[in-house]
Amino acid sequence: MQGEIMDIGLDNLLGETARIKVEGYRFVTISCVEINEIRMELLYHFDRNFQLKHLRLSISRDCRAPSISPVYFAAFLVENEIQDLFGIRFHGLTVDYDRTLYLEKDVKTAPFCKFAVVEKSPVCEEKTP
Amino acid sequence: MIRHGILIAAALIFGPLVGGLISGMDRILTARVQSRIGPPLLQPFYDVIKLLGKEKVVVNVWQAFCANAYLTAASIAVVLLCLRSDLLLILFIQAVGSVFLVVGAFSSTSPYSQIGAHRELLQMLCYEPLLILVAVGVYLQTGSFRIAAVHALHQPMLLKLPFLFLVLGLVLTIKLRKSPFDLSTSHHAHQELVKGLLTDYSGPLLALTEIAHWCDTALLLGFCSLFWATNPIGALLLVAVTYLMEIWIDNVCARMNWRWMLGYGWGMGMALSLVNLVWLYAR
Amino acid sequence: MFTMTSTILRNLLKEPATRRYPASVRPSFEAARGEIRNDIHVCTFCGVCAVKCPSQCITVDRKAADWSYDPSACVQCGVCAEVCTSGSLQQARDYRKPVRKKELVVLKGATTPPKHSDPPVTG
Amino acid sequence: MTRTIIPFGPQHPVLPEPIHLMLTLDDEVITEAVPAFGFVHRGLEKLVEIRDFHQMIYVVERICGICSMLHAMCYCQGIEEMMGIETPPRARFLRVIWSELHRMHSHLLWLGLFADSFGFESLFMQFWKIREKILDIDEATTGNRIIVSVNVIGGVRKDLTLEQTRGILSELKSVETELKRLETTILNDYTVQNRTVGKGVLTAKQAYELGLVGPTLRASGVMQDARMLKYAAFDDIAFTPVVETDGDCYARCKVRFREVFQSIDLIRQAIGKLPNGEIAVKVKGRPDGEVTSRVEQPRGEVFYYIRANGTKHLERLRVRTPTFANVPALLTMLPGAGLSDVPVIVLSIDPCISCTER
Repeated sequence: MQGEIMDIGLDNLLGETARIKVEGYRFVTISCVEINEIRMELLYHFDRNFQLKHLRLSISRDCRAPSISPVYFAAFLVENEIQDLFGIRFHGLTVDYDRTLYLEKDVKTAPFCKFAVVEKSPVCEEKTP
Repeated sequence: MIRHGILIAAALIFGPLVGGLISGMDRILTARVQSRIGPPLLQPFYDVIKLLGKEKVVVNVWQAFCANAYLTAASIAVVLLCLRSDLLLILFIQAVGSVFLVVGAFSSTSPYSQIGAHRELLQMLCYEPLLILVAVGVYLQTGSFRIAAVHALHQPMLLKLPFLFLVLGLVLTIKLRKSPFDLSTSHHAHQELVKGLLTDYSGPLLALTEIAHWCDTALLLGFCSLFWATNPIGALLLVAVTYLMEIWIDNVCARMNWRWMLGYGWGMGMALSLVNLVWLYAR
Repeated sequence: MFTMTSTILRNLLKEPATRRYPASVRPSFEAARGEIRNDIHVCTFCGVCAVKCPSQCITVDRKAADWSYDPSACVQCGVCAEVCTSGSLQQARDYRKPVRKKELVVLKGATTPPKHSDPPVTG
Repeated sequence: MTRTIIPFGPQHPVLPEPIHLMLTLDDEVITEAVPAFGFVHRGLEKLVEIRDFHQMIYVVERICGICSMLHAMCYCQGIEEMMGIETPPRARFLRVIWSELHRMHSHLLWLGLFADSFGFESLFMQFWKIREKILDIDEATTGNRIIVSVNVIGGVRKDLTLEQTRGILSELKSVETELKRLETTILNDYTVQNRTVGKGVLTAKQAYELGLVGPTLRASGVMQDARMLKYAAFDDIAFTPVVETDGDCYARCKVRFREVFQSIDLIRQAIGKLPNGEIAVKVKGRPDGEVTSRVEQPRGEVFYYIRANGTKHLERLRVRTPTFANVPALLTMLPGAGLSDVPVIVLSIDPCISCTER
């Protein structure tokens, strides 16, 4: 994959993102990949003059991730999308659709997950996996 | 008396008929200048017949009443024009009809309808004073507000009131809801307000407003024809040229906003009328 | 202002760009991707088309010599005709005519070797 | 008038596609705008689980009806990079030709819709009339008008004959003349300028920080165009991005209008340098690993993240379409604008909602 990849944890995600913003990177998007029944992977993509930089965050399915939308406003849309499709909850979202961006209000499942997951309330918060 | 009866009946039938046919021709010509074939000539009538056949959904009683009142006022205005009655009376009755249309839109709760009604009021505010000024010009020329006096002239009014005729053209553009003035509602719904003023009228009630609109068109074009009242062919030509200009304006302008309309309409309209009136008075 | 005038006058004098569609139809381009037709007498029921089809609108039953195709699910990509081993699948130039009901095109081939004297049946 | 709340869309005649905007108005001035989506979400990314990586080309093409060719191209380039496939030069040039034809018809479509958004119906018809010529070229050369399905992994499926390239060049000439005729109207007409100049202004800093892409970003004075990555045959073709500095709806219109001419130029260059040879190479094996791929679509940069695991089904396909990146701009531009400017501003980012929701 083009560009450098950095593995990060829940605790230094916001710090890294802020640093990347200061360096003049543009927010591209976040990709969510389902690894197995427990782990999910969030890939944050940034770009500066066509040089990509990726942050790789491994996260447990029932964890809440901090939202980077206070740093990059544009991230609110994709974070809401991940909330809807993969069921990972974000906290601190600037605009929170509460899983209604694509879904109806009463949907509890995450349609993009291969392993059928019904939404539960998150058990851990900002804990390094 | 019988003659009057026939005239009234003719006005009631031919007013909307002529308006509808003009609307059909308008649609064909507009299509042609846009490189399209366009609908058949009778399409407006097909549309209205279809609307009349639809289920009647009344948003509230007021609105139903208003649609009927609008049609009534518009027809009365056409009848009075055919009877060669008082110009001011005709204009006021026409204005009353438009007010009913606005009130009907205000009586519904849809925001599109509300904003459309608001804009329509602003449009009326813009064109009504201008219409009165044109009537004043006619009075200065003929010495009377009666249309019969216009017909008694030996020379076409256009020669003496050229600028006021332009003002009438401006009013016509607003009344016909042509670009750049299709603010409150437009013939197609590609507008920020969708159908604006007419959003909540539907089915047979919408058909009534459409027929009333044809009456309004016939009335205003009849008013235009007065400017060449000495010769029927001249009158016809004048109306045809005026309408062609309307189609032209419609197709070379973008839609503007109401601030621009007030500024431009008033500024331009008032200036042209005053120039003409002062000129008439000075002679 | 009024910069559009010359254009609209030109349009008025020229023929309209639109057609009265059902009455006048433009002939299809040579390369146009239209309806999928199967010459069932040539078809060997190998099933490659069914495997490659991205919208999975073709089903082939080898034993019963059945070839069925769902035109309303077809995306007209032409992959099936491209991969057809026997050359029985062809993509016609013309589009399929509109229909009132969705229906499957089911073609039944002979289980015996193809007879070339028969007129080809297309679907 | 007092505070009004207008539900703008999802089915609004001005909007080509369903997006819902909850507008709070204070006497025809917008104070707040909240967009809502989810009316055309199809979950196409999820289809990787049941369609193999060859079939996915036809799926990603259908993400968007207007930039379909570029979706497929981006996807194929990603897989080719992952599998280490070198595409033949002729295929790369052909990709440029078809992708620029796509940009042209997309921009012409947009120019028409944009004219319609400020009520200039006859101009709208003109642009769409010209667009029809491009669609005819597409149909004559590839077989389909919009979803051309020419890309395969390893190259392209269709070739251009000498006669066809001549046909394209002569059609482009007439398109160019007809467009030149409309230039004064779309760029210099008083009524058009009145509706577009100074509306929805975004500064270069704002636009960059919001992560905008494509003409929306370039109209604000940031020179960024994914074609500068020199994918396909862009390393052999002279290319400078079109940039405007005003950042308003007029500048966006100008960028797109000039890009149509730029595309004509790029197609001419590509046809002039079109090398002979194969149009596709055979693909063996299966993709493995992860890759990102970027292509400049008419609406801006599209970003693909592909992860594969050596089977015929990909593990994950993630698509970030340009409109998805441009939507946040609406939240910045709409507050403070008048109601009559809403269609103009919303269309100025060239929203493609099918793309956004996939």
